[in-house]
Amino acid sequence: AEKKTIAVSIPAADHGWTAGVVYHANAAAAEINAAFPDIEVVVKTSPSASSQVSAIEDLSATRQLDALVILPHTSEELTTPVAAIKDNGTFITVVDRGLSDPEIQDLYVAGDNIAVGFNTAKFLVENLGGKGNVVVLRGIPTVIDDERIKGFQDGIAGSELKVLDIQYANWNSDEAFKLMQDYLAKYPQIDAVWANDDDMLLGVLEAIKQSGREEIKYALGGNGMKEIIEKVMAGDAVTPVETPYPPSMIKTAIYLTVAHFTGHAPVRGSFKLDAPLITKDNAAEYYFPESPF
Amino acid sequence: MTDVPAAPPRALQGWSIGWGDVGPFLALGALVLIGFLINPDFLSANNVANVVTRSAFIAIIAIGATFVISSGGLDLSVGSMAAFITGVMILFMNWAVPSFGTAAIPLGMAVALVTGIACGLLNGTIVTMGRIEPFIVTLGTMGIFRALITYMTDGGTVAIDRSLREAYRPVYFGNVLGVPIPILVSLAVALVAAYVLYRTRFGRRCIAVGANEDVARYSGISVTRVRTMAFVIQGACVAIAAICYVPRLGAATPTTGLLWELQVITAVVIGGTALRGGRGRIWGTVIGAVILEFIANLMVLSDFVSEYLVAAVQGVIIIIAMLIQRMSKR
Amino acid sequence: MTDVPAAPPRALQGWSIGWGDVGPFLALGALVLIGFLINPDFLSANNVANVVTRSAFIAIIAIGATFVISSGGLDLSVGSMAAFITGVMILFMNWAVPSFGTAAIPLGMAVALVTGIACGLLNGTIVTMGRIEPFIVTLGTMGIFRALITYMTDGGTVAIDRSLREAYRPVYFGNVLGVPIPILVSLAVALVAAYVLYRTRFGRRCIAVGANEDVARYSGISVTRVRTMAFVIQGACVAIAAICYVPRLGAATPTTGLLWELQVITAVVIGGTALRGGRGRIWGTVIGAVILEFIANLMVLSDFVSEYLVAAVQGVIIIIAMLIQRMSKR
Amino acid sequence: MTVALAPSQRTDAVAAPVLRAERLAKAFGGVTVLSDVSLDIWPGEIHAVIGENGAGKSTLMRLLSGYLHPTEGGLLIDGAPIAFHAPKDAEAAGIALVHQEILLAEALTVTENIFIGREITGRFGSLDERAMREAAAAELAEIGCKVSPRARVGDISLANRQLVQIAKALHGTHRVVIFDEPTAVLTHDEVDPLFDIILELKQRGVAILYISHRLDEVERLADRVTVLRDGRKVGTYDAAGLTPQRMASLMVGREFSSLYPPRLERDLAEPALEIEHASVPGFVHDVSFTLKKGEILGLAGMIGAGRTELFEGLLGLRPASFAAVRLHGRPVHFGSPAQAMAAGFGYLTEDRKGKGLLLGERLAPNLTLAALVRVHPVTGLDLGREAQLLGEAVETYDIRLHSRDVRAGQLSGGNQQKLLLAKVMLNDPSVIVIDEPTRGIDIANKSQIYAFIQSLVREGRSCIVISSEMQELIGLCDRILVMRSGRINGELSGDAMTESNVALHATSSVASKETPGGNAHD
Ligand SMILES: Nc1ncnc2c1ncn2[C@@H]1O[C@H](COP(=O)(O)OP(=O)(O)OP(=O)(O)O)[C@@H](O)[C@H]1O
Ligand SMILES: Nc1ncnc2c1ncn2[C@@H]1O[C@H](COP(=O)(O)OP(=O)(O)OP(=O)(O)O)[C@@H](O)[C@H]1O
Ligand SMILES: [Mg+2]
Ligand SMILES: [Mg+2]
Repeated sequence: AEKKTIAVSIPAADHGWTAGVVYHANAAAAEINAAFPDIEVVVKTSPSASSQVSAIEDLSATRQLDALVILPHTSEELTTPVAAIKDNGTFITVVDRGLSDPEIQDLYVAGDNIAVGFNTAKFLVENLGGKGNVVVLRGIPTVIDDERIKGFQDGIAGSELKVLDIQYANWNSDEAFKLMQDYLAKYPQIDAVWANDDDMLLGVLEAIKQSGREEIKYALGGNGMKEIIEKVMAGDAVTPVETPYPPSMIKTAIYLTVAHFTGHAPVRGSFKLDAPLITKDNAAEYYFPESPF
Repeated sequence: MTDVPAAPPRALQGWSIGWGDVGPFLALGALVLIGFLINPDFLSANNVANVVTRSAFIAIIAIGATFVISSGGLDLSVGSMAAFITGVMILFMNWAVPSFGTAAIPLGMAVALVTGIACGLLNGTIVTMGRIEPFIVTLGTMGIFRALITYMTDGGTVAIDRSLREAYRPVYFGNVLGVPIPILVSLAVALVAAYVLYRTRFGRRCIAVGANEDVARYSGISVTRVRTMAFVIQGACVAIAAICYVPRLGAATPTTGLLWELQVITAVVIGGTALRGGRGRIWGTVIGAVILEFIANLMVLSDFVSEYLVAAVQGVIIIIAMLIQRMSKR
Repeated sequence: MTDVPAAPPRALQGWSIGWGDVGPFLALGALVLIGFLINPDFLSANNVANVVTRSAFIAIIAIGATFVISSGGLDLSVGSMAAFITGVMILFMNWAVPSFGTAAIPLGMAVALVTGIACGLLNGTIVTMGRIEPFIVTLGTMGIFRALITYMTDGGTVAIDRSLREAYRPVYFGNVLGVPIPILVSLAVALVAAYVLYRTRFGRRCIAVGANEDVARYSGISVTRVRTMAFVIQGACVAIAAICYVPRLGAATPTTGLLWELQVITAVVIGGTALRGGRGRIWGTVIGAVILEFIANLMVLSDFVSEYLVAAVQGVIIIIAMLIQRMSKR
Repeated sequence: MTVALAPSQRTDAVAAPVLRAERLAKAFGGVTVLSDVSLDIWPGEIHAVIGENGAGKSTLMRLLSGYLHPTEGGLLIDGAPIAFHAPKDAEAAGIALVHQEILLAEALTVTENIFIGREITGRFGSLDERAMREAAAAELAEIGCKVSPRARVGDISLANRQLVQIAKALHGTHRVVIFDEPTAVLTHDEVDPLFDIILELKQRGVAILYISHRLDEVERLADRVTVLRDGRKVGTYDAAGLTPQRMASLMVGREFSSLYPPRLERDLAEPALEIEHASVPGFVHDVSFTLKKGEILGLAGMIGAGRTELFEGLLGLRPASFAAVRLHGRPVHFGSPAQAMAAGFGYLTEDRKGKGLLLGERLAPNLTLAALVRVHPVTGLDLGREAQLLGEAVETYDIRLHSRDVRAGQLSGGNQQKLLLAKVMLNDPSVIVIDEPTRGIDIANKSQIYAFIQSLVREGRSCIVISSEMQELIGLCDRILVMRSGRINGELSGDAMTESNVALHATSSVASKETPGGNAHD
């Protein structure tokens, strides 16, 4: 049969989660290239939205793409260029961040950012008895970040949980460490911390450990980093739960795209991965020890 | 009347391409050749058009930076400024479209230009009046512009109104006689800039201020005014770049223009402008921007570089390009 | 034979704190005062200790940068270099721990130092041998170091072996007589650096090379050697900072050290070192690093700045700190 | 203002001085360097200002031309008080200054430098390069400067830079032109066209202020002479009755006798420095000579003769080839100035501002920069020792300063030169090449420097003096080599060392054999 080319365009590994994405994309590409001689998967990473636009332009300008699996840096900037590629008859799979125009995508695979925030908030409301002081660390100003924060705020609505402070720490563990130190200096009583990403949670935990403060009952993150899952498995008191936002969704998306070409029926539609609470009981399912994330 | 030995003829010196400075062109030539050997598609009309069109963005901003740098300044804020201007422009157009329809586009362009000039004026004024290193000032305003756009959009993104999208599209995607519009715009900007830098008093004074501030001051040049003006030109260039690229990006996001300042400065330096001032090369800058874009393109088109190492290979190529450029001078 | 009045005694000139340059101290004083007025917790022992400890990394790296900048160079690669060194060190220690136990830590430190020196040597050699603008060279190596660490860690995180973690922890979290170890280390580095810059031949030559390359050359100074050496010192300083840094979070990630170069250069300039070379201020640099960290801290401790505007306010404060610093000079 | 409009002043107008300084004083940071100086400058006069190094001449000139603002006192033009905020204001009032230090942008061309700030524009406001180039060429030709208007200033010799600077100052119409040591870097042949210009300006009724340490020039040109000493005016005298001797005495405030030390009579045999077949591409072609131990060897020539380049080549500062170089009989090859210094060879550059001193640094670091070992025991720099060395240098070389804490750039030009000399001598070289030793040095100090050079050779050192002042070579040297276009075009010694002989060999291609009294090798 004619050889099919599937291009995968993802952000460059610039923090833990995207590193996981790159890892899983490469793993999927290697597996598929070995298993399906008729399919070639090409993975390209881009450090910014505009370079991602350039990258997909370059890919489509120099070869016939049968499918494009894309995890867009930003929705708006990628919408028009992806639409242009779709016009050439390319099958479009969008992962994680939707494009501004959902008509473009043939297949959509995503986690649920709102649920990440919402489920975490619900856990805190229940376990803190409906009241307490929370500090929040947010990432880089983007849709993902906004959605998680929104989900969290929806989740605590109606309770007496009070968000003392909310600041950006750019999904960077260093900045999170500093920010947490400063929160600790500023607020004498903190009941829980939510860092909306596990990279940041690492910094938070270190700062709490250093301060020796005992009153903090929970420090939670999100995304399902293996170090944090390990804590959950071990029954850690401060980080007993985790919300998944697995970078492996890129692998899922690539496999689904391949299935569209190799299977007998077209694969189209929307797949929203749930973000259930990971607890001690189900943690093993979310644990990938060989992944870098 | 004079017994001055005749100077060797230096045809085409000045605002047409300066043949004395072939360095950047050589580097580009070498790069294109290597690219072609690696992947013949590299020179497909389509690919070349894409790459050059893309480079227009950095090229236009870098043309402005050529003024700032040759006058002895530096502007790190161009990336955030681009994001800020894009944001202001889109917010304005979206606000204006109910009343003005597609006339919102030219109005938005005017607003962008005014905003750019104001931003440049701010940078220039702080640098010259406060006598603070441009590095620090523009690092500060870089944070300021970025924060302002984040604030104005509530931490998120502003997308251009759907109804304007199609009308505005040709500014990036259209072409005249087959030449993409951004290329035409950047050529026009470069022509005007070359005229200003090489053929006007202001340009001459820009270089003089960068070459030796004391001499310029003692010769009655207002160093303050010239430096400030260079920053204003930079602001205007950023605005023009933003205007061209709104249709490509369709939105301003908090990550728009991130790290562009480094690309811009690299383009300027590869082009042969001296980072310490006193020497400006408009056409070199344009070529420098094209070189950078070709390098990035080559990374995508070639298959043997691990994606983790792309940045490393890019770094090596830039250094080599610089070496070629330097060597050609001796 | 002459009637020259004796030079006024300039006690403490040189490698102890230079009282001639109080600018950075004034700026710090003003900042601390404002901080205290906004939130008295600002001056709590705990907060001050935290902030100063945090500033130690940037301070140590910036001390190295003081040499590079005062000798007329610039190093943009320090952030990536820190990440790279951290990664190499952790990978090495994790590999060594089965055979050497906790002795892997001092071995790792030695490896880090050697790596840092090698990185500095690379930068210095390309700059001096290739005669390329340091800006471009170190922008290139910035990409190279970052890519290498990403490659070595598969784009992810390398965490230090659990068995070493506790043993290594005190290097960041420990203290001697109540003074946190990173503060002691940075003071030690500053003392040595001040001695080298103000009290040795090499230091003198560094400044001379930065002030006027020709004069230095005619005075029998090897400009190449001095410049290269400055980069090597920078590399060693980055390694020392990395050694202190590892226990803090126990891992190297692709975001380690991101944008530190800008902070480092800002600290150096706020400290009174001239960006164009020929003037270096070690203690000013240390204070500059502390100022930056205090500004960031103040942003969190104060309540009236929207989180979106933090960067803007920070930018404004840095510019104002610079103004205070400048003003005190006239 | 009101004074200027007073009727008595108006009727006097024709007879009023074009520029008048009234009780000018200037202090830098509390140190007064000029006080109570009043001066009248009349149209059509050449008014010389003389004084020792650091007497305040340049400071006075900068006050007159808007580069500095007086702490006290004021200026009047045509009897009307005026204040200059910037040099541009003085220029608008018709006052131009040719600086002592060269103030040009090296990265720009000659034409660009001349027209900075007053570019000629043509249609649509675009620069008229042609017009500027032609005007520059004409201006340069008039003062006898042969550089191309397109040359980069960084690429031309110091002397030519000085001429370009003069051309720049002379461009336009002026009522007062101030020359601050215009001839310090010029050779005699280049001085003549300059003097023609000065005399022509005088003819046109322009007032000239002229500063020089070459008192013969003053005697030749000046109508009146003002003498400054320690920042105060000693007096203004008619030039007619003044001999150089008398001027020198007025400057130093005591009787001044002889400039040159009595010639040493001794046998010179042992070679100190032997150079065989030296070539510096583009500058020096196949030059060989021997410097004897204890000898003072002069090197004469016009601008571009290649003297400086010969030694820059020897030091490894520019590409050069030598068949052999021997220092005290041992073959040497210097890859860098450091190696030369270590071998006991010292070179004092002619370009003190660009290559000699760190103008922004204090004096002590400048002094010890090339000889840091001397203040560097194992424990690191010994600042006390350094201060002591500076003290000794200030004594030995009579460096005039108000505080040892100033920056090198704040010293007067002549005192900078002395500091540079001290810097080179700190290395204790056994063979020393001094390129223009007395450039910008006053007459009293010149004689000190001559005596000093002689004391060097008396100690067994050997010395090459490169100088554009024939007088000084003749008065000081045992032997003179004359270079022309990169070749040695004559060797003079004994009675053959006369100005006319030196000039002859510097300008025309007489073969060295025919040189009267010259014996090429002995
Ligand atoms: N900017 C300055 N700051 C401090 N002192 C200064 C400054 N400029 C000049 N001086 C001092 O003023 C005095 C007079 O200097 P000036 O340059 O006028 O001397 P001069 O008569 O021109 O000497 P020379 O013959 O050596 O050129 C000197 O002692 C000098 O050190
Ligand atoms: N960097 C340079 N590039 C090109 N030409 C130069 C450069 N420096 C000097 N020249 C030219 O080289 C020639 C010799 O220079 P220079 O005048 O220094 O020689 P010199 O023999 O030392 O004369 P003097 O010492 O009397 O000034 C001159 O014609 C000068 O214009
Ligand atoms: Mg003077
Ligand atoms: Mg010379």
